[in-house]
Amino acid sequence: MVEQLSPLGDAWKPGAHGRMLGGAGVTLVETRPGSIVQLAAWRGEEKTIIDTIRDVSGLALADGAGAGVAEASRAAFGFAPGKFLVVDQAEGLGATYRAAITTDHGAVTDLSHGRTAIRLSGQRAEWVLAKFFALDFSLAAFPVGLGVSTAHHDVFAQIQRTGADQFDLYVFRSFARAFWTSLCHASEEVGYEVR
Amino acid sequence: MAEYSAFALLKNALSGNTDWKPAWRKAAPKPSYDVIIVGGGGHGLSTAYYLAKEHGITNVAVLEKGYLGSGNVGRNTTIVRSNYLLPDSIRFYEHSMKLWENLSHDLNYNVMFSQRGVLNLAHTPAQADDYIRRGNAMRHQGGDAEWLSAAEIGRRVPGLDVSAKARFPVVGGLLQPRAGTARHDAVAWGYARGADRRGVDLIEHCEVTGFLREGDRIVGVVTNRGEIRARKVGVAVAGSTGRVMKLAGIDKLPIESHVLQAFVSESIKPFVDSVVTFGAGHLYMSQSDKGGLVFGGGLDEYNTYAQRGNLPLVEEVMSEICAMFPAIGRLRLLRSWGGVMDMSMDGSPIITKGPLPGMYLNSGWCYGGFKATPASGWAFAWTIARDEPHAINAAYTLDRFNRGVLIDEKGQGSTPKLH
Amino acid sequence: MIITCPYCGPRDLVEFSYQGDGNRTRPDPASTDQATWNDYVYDRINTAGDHREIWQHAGGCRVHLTVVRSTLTHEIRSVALTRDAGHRRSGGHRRAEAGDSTGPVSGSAEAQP
Amino acid sequence: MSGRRSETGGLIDRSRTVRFTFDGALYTGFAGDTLASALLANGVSLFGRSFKYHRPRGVLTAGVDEPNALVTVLKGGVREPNIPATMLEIHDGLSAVSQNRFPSLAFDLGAVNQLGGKLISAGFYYKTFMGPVIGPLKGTRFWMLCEHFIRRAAGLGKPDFAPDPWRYERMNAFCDVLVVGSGPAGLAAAKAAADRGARVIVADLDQRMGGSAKWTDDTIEGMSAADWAASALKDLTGRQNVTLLPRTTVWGYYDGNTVAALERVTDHKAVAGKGEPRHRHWVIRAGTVVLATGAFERPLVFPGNDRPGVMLAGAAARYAGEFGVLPSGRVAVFANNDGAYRAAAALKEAGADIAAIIDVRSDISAGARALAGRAGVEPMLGRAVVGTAGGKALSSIRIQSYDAATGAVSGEVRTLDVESLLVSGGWSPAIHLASQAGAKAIWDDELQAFLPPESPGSWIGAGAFTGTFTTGGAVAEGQAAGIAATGGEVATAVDDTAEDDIDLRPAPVFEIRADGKAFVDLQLDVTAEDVRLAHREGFVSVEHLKRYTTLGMGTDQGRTSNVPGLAIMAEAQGAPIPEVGTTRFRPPFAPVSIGALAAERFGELKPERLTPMHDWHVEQGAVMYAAGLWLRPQIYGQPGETVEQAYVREAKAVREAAGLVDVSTLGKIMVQGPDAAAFLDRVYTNVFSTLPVNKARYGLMLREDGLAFDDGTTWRLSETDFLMTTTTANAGKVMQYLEYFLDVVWPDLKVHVTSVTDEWAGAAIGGPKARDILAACVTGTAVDNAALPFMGIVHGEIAGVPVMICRLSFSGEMAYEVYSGAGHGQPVWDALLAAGKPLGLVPYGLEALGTLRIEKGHVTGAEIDGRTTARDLHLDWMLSKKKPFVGSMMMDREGLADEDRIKLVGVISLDNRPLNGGAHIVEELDRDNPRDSIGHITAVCYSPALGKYIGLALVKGGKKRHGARAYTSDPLRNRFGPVEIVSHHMFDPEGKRMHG
Repeated sequence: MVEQLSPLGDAWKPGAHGRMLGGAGVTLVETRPGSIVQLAAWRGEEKTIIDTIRDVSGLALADGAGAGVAEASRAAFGFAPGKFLVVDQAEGLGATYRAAITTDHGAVTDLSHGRTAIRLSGQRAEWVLAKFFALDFSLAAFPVGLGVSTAHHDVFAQIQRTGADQFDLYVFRSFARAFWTSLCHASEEVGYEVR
Repeated sequence: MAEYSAFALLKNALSGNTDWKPAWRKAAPKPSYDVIIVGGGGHGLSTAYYLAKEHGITNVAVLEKGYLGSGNVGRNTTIVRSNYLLPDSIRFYEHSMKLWENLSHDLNYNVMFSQRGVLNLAHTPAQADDYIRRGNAMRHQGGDAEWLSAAEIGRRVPGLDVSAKARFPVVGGLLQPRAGTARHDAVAWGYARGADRRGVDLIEHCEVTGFLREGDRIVGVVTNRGEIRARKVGVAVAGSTGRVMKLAGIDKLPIESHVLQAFVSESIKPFVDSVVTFGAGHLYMSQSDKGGLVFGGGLDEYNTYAQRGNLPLVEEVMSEICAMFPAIGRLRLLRSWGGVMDMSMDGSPIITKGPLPGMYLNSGWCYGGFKATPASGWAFAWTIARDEPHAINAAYTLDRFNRGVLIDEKGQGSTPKLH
Repeated sequence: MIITCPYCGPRDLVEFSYQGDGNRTRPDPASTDQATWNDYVYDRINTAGDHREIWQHAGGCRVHLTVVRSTLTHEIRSVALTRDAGHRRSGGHRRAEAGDSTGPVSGSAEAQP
Repeated sequence: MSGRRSETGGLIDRSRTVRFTFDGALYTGFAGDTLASALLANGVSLFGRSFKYHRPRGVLTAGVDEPNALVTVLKGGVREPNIPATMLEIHDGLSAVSQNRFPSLAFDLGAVNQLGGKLISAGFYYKTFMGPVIGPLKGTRFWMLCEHFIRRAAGLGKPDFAPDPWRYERMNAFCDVLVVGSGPAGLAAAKAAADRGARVIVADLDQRMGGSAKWTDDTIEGMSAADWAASALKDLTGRQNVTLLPRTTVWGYYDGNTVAALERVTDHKAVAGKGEPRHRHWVIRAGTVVLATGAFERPLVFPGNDRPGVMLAGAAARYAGEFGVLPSGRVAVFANNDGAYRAAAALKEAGADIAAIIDVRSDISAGARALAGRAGVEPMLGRAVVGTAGGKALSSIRIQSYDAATGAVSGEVRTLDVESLLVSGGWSPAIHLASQAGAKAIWDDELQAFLPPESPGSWIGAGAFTGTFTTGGAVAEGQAAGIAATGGEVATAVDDTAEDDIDLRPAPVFEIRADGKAFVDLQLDVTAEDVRLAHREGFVSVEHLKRYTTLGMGTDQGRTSNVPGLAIMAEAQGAPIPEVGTTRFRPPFAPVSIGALAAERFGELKPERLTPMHDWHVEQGAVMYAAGLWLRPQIYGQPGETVEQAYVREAKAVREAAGLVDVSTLGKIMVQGPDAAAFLDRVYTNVFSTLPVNKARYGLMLREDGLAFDDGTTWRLSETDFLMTTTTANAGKVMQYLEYFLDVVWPDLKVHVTSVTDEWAGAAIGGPKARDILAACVTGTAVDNAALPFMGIVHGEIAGVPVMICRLSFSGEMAYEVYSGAGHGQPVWDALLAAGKPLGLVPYGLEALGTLRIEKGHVTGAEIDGRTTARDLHLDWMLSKKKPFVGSMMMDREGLADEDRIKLVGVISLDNRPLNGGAHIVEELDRDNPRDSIGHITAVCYSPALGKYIGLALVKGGKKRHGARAYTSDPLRNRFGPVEIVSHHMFDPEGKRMHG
């Protein structure tokens, strides 16, 4: 397959930036997964979708709002009632799910090009994210694996905590460069590294 | 009661300012009147004034549940303009503008109407065409409007970002030179004094709690200060329209009450002369004579009768004003407040006889109420006195919604929060 | 103002979009009674007090919520998913087989204003 | 007061000298000084000039309540006006200047206003300046002439226009307990809540936390208050669950316990760290808010009470205790309460020369007597200060006998030479935040103050905020609040007896009436006489009083003047104070920088939205156009081309060969599910259930009120999957519209909608050569007429990338929309260009796109403007009669069916001059008195296909006027000219080209 072009363009500036006091407060990476797929269940079919995610991606989601699992190369989480985002480093996941989920159970929408995945990690990741989103990012309120839907003004975002100090953000591709630039700007205060 | 003048000021100053008399009497309600106006805000007071002045109807009471002018007439951003798009709007607001232009003399009260111009900034060629369409519409109905280039705007309003690198560059602006600002409280006080001088009873702290009816007909009101009868009852209560009309058994109207916040900065030396509005958002700003920057934006966008807004709208307004004036970031917000707007379903007002016999309704001002104060009272007085609308308010009926004869300046349809 | 989305939990006002009066009944799509349509489109009870209204969690899970909120104090009395709240609507297009089934389903996102 | 630095004491860092300038003169202070404390220590007494009379003014307070000492800070090359010297921390290089004076602070020409004092009393503006009723200054012109000069005289500090160089940020925070104020009550509350495991934030507006513990001589838990506060702060600093925010003013209390606070992050630094914001706007969602905001001391109103050298007694005690600055020279104290005696005693013990205590009361408590003894003076009871003397600094005061019962002054006038006069008129709890939260204040006759009501649970008060004015009481109340805020039971009542037997109830005396100007609001020069004048003229309710006199409307928001003003009005009315009314406080509690509230959006109001081919457009030199948030190419201009030349060239190329345009911005929504077709039938005016798979159809939506809403094509990709396209501008609105119907109106439909605008890159290729170009680069599918008929859809590959191609046309040419994954948009675009190059393919922008559609009479947002109906736009053919749809019952109401409405037509310039959007159309031209508009032009272009300047217009009667001559009338641009009104289908009306 032809590789996707990054939407970040020259806003992606690898290296260390900002106020580096004893290391970078956060690290910013565009993770570029091969597949980002939305699964939406009809009412009463949520369990079927959860089961399918387990069977196809090997990720066992609990049955609860925002419940999610993150592994090194794949992740899944609920982001709205009956709706899930499944992400994989490999391409072609959309077709796999389309084959696995019939119209009796729900709808599969491939968003592999439409969403840009940004990973923000580091000691000050919560601090930087709190500048943008009116969410409580503390570990107690936002445990590892949990996914949420939120927005920063015009930029809609889905966020999954994928580690104690690590968050994966999915934003609309057309906004990705502007949002990335804002993230970098907001990270200056704590020092940041772009990879 | 004495005329106000420079001579009167001097005379009183020499006597230690101890001879000044109350600006209006503290009237107590009589058992009955020819006309009762519910609502002692700008529109209610101007209605009473014009009933007396233009129609010789002086046996009039204005009932106000708080103090006179305690509603939106004292809570707005003081802008007076008639830069509308649609013929019905232009006709009405131009009439208002003409009344404004002589209002201080008419009332013998300086309402500080200052024709410093209202400038609407356009940020794309398409928006420029849209504004020019509006300006041309005004010119075709005898109003004043001019188109300014970005360079002319830069000279007229220093401090405004007219550079091409702005996120939403200014491509031009629609100027109404005759538009401007007035001292909002003075308008209420001037009309109050003027009505009082012509014999109208202004009754403060008198809350209407019900209507007196004979069959369908409204024949008076019940208040916390007793029953008061009247041949005609006019309601001009803006954001409280829903509440007051429910007392008359009108449970539904094409109106929602929403809060509009307004803001003033600390007082500074002259910073901006004209009223300026931002076209890439929703923001309007001027500077008061005292030096505060007075500005506001859109609605909080939910139904409310509380005169309080919330933080997201505050942040939105501040973001927009910073986009217009990059120097403004370091100036400081001094006060914010909220007023309850009677948002109608097409964004235009209602000045009509009815909806019940003996009753007259003046409502739906959205946030255009202040500039309308003279014409609103003038037309409402006409409608009450003659039992038919004047040409300037003939279109402002209640049934226009059902008939589809809408006056939708913004083209937003029946979504009040967007008007 | 904080609205507690049944799915997302308490969220700031900034994430929500007001969708108006929740007391209105949309007429049966096949209805040709102009008066009921006019009433639906234009007339509002504009309650001063506890007001039933629709909000969309537009900056979140995109679900519509039926909220009862005081228009005098802004205190929120209750929040429910609109599709589960028995919101008044016509029976005209109801699917017989769907019955009264409930459960969370929603739309998705378009972030452009 | 001017002052001098004490030998020891205070919390300043005497080891670090700081150099700064005030009005150009160089001074030094210590790290930790405010500008006020440092200047006082340098013997400066004159800080500013008053608003109206330009009277010399000193420093009245030590905090955020300061009405007088406002300065302009010069930093970063810009001016920042109106900063209270009492809140401004000095740093090396700080430069501040005084305000509202010309030419200098010491010699101010504006002081001439004092001569007209009685003439410019409250409300004088309203009574004059009306001017003549005839002549050039009639109407409001005379007023405007006067106003020009009045505006220059009014206003406090002078701003400048240089862009603000600072950055601002916003921070969201969550906590169980937010404690506002870090005095004894606040610290006790924070400790108690933190001990119970709660997440706690403590915010205080001062640079150093501790509140009154920093300067009071009380003891807490066996320690000096300052030591107790220091140890409490140390303890809290070390806790994971506690965040301390000094220099943070909590200014807004919004719904749902959403609290706004402003942190001054770097104002006190000479140089900010990289990326550090100047101010941080905190938005804190708190479970419970503990209000421990203290109280403000009130001055007394008496003639000459504004002279530099008059200061609040508590402020003087604070300068001594916190900053090590003592009042210089002989000091008199003038009070109506015992609290001032403590200040006198403390100052005396710190080394000040207390000359007298003057008290309006005829009797005082034993505790007060003892304190007077410590201060070394015999209090002068039943006396009042009736006047002051001195030029730019206080030199003496006049004292007479005073009867607190009648308010009468009498007897011999005694003059006392003093340099400082410390006044105290009682205390007003800082109930502002509770008031913002909706609490109604309650007047307390004992304390002569407005107190907050009982806690509603969302906030809990503690300390002086509740009227508990003792340190011990504050600590106990704070602890109780901290426990209650975390859901604990509080057993004991708070003991509020004063430590040293003093009586905390002030005498109900607010004003000493004697000859001379007595100021209530020092910032805005509102005198006691002004308040009485307002009463005389009937402006008696508190809001009328404020608005008529401007009392309390200044930057200090009347902290020192509101209650005295009310009291004077109450006395004039002969009514108790609460009957005059109370002020409802509104945000902000103290002025907030506007930039901080814009925060990260300062400098970038809205994010830019970019298409996948954005960088290519820019590299090609395209002029980018802001279409909503999107940036789109307007033209791809070549050197020397005008905009018109460029778009005409591009449009011509499309008609003659082929053109390529980026349509990635079109809204795209996946509509999926077994009921998707049925759903589309309800929201579109036309039928979609009959659309075959792999075909597209043009659709129209109406609003509920029956007016036109949006249009676009929708593609059926499978039985249950549709790809809907919308106009760029309405993408978000259409999405919300669909979601509303699915979620609220028809929740039983099995349909999901998902925004896929960003999933697909869209490239539209159109023109006679379009099919050949496609054929040259597409693999995996044929694109001939049989395989890909009009409105057909095929799937194939271009440049190894999967693409979906739909044959549809906006330009009127044979045209195709090629969709690929957004990340593959550029290679597909490149391949199309490469394949088209030999055939004359050019990229084109929005102007050419507009030209092509105008020629064809296709409508966009300029025509679907929210006021037009489908019939107005001749889209009647899309209104299905077979089914109801959204808006179907509302679209034919009488006003919407009127034949005389403005309707879509084409217009052709008859004088070969360009037309202009926004021009009106008239039947008879009158340049001087334009009138009788019959419509307006919505869109214009030069049509290369027709060789004419043409446009679309909305004109009354529409079709009835086809063939008629009319005129454009555009007085705003002074453009008038003849036009012919024609059908909006101006080019290829039969559509042969696109079907070919």
